[in-house]
Amino acid sequence: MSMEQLYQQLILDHARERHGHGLRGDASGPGAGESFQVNPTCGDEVRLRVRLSDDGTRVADVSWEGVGCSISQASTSVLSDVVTGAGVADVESFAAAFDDLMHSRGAALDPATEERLGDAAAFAGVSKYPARVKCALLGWMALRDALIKASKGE
Amino acid sequence: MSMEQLYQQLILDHARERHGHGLRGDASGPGAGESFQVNPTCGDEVRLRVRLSDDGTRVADVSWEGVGCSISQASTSVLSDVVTGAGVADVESFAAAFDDLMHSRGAALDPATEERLGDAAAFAGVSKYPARVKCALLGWMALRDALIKASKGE
Amino acid sequence: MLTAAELSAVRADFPLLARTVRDGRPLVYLDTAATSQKPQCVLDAEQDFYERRNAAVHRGAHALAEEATEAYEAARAAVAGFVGVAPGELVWTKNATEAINLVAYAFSNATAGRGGDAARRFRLGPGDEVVVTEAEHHANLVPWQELCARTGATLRWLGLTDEGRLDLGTLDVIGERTRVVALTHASNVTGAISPVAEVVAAAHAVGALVVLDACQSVPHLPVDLHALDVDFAAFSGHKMLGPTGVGALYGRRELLEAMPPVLTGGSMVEVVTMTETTYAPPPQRFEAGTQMVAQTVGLRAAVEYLGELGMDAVAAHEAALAQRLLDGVAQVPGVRVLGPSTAEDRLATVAFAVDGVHPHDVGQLLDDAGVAVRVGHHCAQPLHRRLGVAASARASAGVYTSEADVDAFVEALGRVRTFFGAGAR
Amino acid sequence: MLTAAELSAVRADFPLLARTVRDGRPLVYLDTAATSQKPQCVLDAEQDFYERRNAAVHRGAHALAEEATEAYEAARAAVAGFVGVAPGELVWTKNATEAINLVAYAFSNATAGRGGDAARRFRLGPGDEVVVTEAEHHANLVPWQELCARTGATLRWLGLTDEGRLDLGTLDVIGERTRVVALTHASNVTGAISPVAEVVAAAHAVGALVVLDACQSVPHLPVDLHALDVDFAAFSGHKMLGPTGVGALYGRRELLEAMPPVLTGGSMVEVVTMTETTYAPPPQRFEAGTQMVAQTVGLRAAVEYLGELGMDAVAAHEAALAQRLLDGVAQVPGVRVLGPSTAEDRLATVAFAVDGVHPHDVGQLLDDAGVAVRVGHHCAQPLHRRLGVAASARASAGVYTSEADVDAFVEALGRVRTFFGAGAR
Ligand SMILES: Cc1ncc(COP(=O)(O)O)c(C=O)c1O
Ligand SMILES: Cc1ncc(COP(=O)(O)O)c(C=O)c1O
Repeated sequence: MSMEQLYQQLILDHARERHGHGLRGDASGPGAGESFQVNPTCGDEVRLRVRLSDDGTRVADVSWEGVGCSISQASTSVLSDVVTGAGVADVESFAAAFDDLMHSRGAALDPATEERLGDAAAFAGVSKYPARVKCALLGWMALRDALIKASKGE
Repeated sequence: MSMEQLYQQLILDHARERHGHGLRGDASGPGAGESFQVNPTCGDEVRLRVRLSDDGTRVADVSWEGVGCSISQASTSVLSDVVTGAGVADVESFAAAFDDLMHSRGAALDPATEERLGDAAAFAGVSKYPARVKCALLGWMALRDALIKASKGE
Repeated sequence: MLTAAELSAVRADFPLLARTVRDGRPLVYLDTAATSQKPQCVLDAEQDFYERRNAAVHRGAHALAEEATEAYEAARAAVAGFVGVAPGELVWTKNATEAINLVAYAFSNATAGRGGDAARRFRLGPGDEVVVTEAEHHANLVPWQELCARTGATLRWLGLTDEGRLDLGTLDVIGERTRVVALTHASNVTGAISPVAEVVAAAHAVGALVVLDACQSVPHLPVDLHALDVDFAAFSGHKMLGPTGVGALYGRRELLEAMPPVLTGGSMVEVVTMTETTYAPPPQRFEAGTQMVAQTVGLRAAVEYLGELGMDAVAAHEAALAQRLLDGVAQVPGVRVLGPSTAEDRLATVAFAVDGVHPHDVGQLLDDAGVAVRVGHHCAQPLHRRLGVAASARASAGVYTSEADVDAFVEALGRVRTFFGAGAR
Repeated sequence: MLTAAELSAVRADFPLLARTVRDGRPLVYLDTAATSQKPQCVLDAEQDFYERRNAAVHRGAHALAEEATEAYEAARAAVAGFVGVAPGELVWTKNATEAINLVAYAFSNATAGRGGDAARRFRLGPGDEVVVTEAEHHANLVPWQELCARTGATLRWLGLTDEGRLDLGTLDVIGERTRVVALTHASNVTGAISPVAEVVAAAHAVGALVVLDACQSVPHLPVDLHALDVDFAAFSGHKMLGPTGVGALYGRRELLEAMPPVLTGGSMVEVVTMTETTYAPPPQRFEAGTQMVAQTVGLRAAVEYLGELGMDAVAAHEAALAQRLLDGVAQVPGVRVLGPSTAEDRLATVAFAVDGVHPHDVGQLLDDAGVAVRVGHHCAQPLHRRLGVAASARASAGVYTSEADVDAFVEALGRVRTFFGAGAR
């Protein structure tokens, strides 16, 4: 696969703009959760916060901070777009679909999943590089962990 | 090499008769020394005592106790014959010659050394079996150690 | 059970078996309990790794590093599957000895406060007891002696019957104070297979953890560590047709997660500052530094080889050899078997004492006939002492051993006492 | 220095160098600091051992066991000779990480009272200090952090200059309380060779022991550990053309003799009872269980291979590559070298940061061109933090590296910032 296929323009753009970057809100307390994750290979880090809606069913806000490669930065940026305002159950199923994509080893996506993943489908090429899969998943790991904490915090 | 060459009749006889076997005298004190040695591979043990002459120049008595294979038993038995009554300096040079023999890997002895070693030359075949060299040297290691202790005890 | 044709195909896979020793005598290799020979496919797998995929694993992003990492983790999955556990429960070590020491040092480190509260259950102190058995290989005895010496815990042990079987009458040594029970699955001297279920039940009834020395079982019997319900288990690659330099520790996942690391260094950390370090999850937490990658790949080839033969077939083949060994030795006057005299619950590993002839001398005469057996205490001095001898000779079979091997051994053994004039006395 | 003909003969000895990666691109292997490739003679030596001499060492009396023991001890003598020490001063380990941990745990065990009075000088406690440097690989940092945590001793460190060299201005950290000084001979990131003599003098002046991490020096420079006058040293086989799964600890003989054992089990004992064990002399005391015998034989072939080339020639060849790497990288705009910018006292290991592009992305683009470099923190997080980055990319050469390899790397590196649009900003 060519580098242009791996590093799609959408990825390079998100890596530069980083939606949701810059922590805001509370790290803990009712409906709030924060998680810190490290990729031990390279030392890349992400710290991510979520705030749930009052009824606990939606993600009211996501913000994050981190250093990392373009894959990890872009992936967390796309995450921020996808997750903000979404229902918690939807977020979980989306995260699972993204996880599947990352472990597909470059197999073609079925059109429904591709449609479902939207911008996140741009990361399909990453699945061909096992060492980079962790990069793409770093933000998502932090999100899952933060959501658990946020719902426990209630 | 045939088993008959390795296990010469002299070795089989000494293994059965074991000259000097049965501890006597003191383990320590002026002119006395004792050493305990183990062959870690098989757990074979020897405990050997020496008593020096009053002037410290001769080995007045050697006695020992131990369990082990025919090579180690016979070698310590021959040691007892050779060493009892001999001058300490002679004993040391004899021990060195025996050590050389054991590390000769089956090379032929020069006639002078063969003459010098006497009965102990019967162990020549052992040098072809590196794992058995330790057996033949077990008593001699104990002797060297006991002699050091005996002369320090003065 | 292997047919004659299958066996000769198996033997052809092991290049070393074709060699001769001592002036051209065909080799009769009966020292498999010490270390096994290796089939060509194991050698090829290692060689292929070095020639095509060698790179640092879990550390690089380039193509070779990806392939090496895949080979390494696929080996882990294969070996874990072979003993019935999950890949994340299998830690690579250099041998079984290191695996057992790893557990013992995790206890020490937890006792020194490492691993924090999560590692609480690994803390030991005066009043706590560690239980072993009199049948243990030094590898499953000395690390526990040293652990007790470091922590103030007390070492106790289960006894043996005169046939060298675990004496279940001594099971009440396991009690409220017991924190760990370490026992062998099968003795490398007597060949006796331990009643693991009874010991596990007694240990778990008092909340003690069970450490199984599976060195001699995994190469010879179908072993499912989850079904045995042990907490930890150790085994070595070189005894199961694999390369030297690789072994494994199995640990129940939640135990590995709670354990502090032992060896520390690269590839097992998360964040390192000059003053503090956080650690990766298991199994990486216990795999410090560059691992024996090529050897794990070789060991994978070994378990695949065994898997193709089928461990039931391997065990049946060896059970027949055990019977033939016992029958053969029983025919030779003045020879006493150390261990069970029947082939039930027993490996094809037969240690024996020859009346009036030291084991070293026995071994020498057998060696002269091309028969390789082990002599000495086989790293089990207390067991020998219990059975009333300082040392023994031991013939041990493997999947490639033939009935002809056994017969050649028995024939040579028959000449030992005459040669040393022991029969006459 | 190697002639073109010599170098192409050398390259032909390494089967892996002939392979292609990523859709058929020729491999440019510049990750030797992580692990080296292996010449055919090393693979052959291992294979030959398994096919002809494989048996348990120091444990059997049969012909094979004799031959295996001889091969194992001859390997020890060869590797010891390669680094200028006596065979009895060289302990086999699975890697350098284990070697360093072995020393750290010997200190712990002595502190817990093991080894008795003879081991007195290895006891540590509050008030004692262990000194490392900011340049250390995690393998020579984390074990000392853990040792301090276990014993109550304090960890201190020597600082670095902005070029990543040891800052001798901080040498006064070594003082009356210092018991151990652990430092690397050459950094696996900056390539800087440490001023060992100065550190040894400072340490020995206060009676502290020096532990040298010789992982990156032994493969690339002539090293004489006795001449360096260090007390312990560690290195790994896989980095010096040898197999994975084998490394070594050098220890001054009288220190090894005084040290309590760390891993315990078979082959390192004298007398074992259920309650007590006495230990064999070094090096056996530190080699518990069945060792990586085939790998020691492979490592012997590796040092003989290096010895035939001559370590002076190897060092000269690599010095020329270091210069070419530095020159090449200096031509690429926006690239900053982490470490000395000149080739003096420096290995052909060049880590660098590319302005505006993360090392992972740098590595990916190079990999796409067939160039294998390492990206990440290279197991040296504190060093990276000191130099103001979280991670870096690193190109590292070995005896088989060619100028063409360096040129291919530099060419690909030149395309990185354009691709990621970093040049434009
Ligand atoms: C300087 C240095 N020290 C220690 C190590 C650890 O070596 P190993 O991983 O072989 O134990 C390495 C290599 O990873 C190194 O480069
Ligand atoms: C029963 C048993 N336990 C432990 C060991 C130790 O295994 P290793 O030497 O491979 O560490 C052995 C073999 O020597 C053994 O037979």
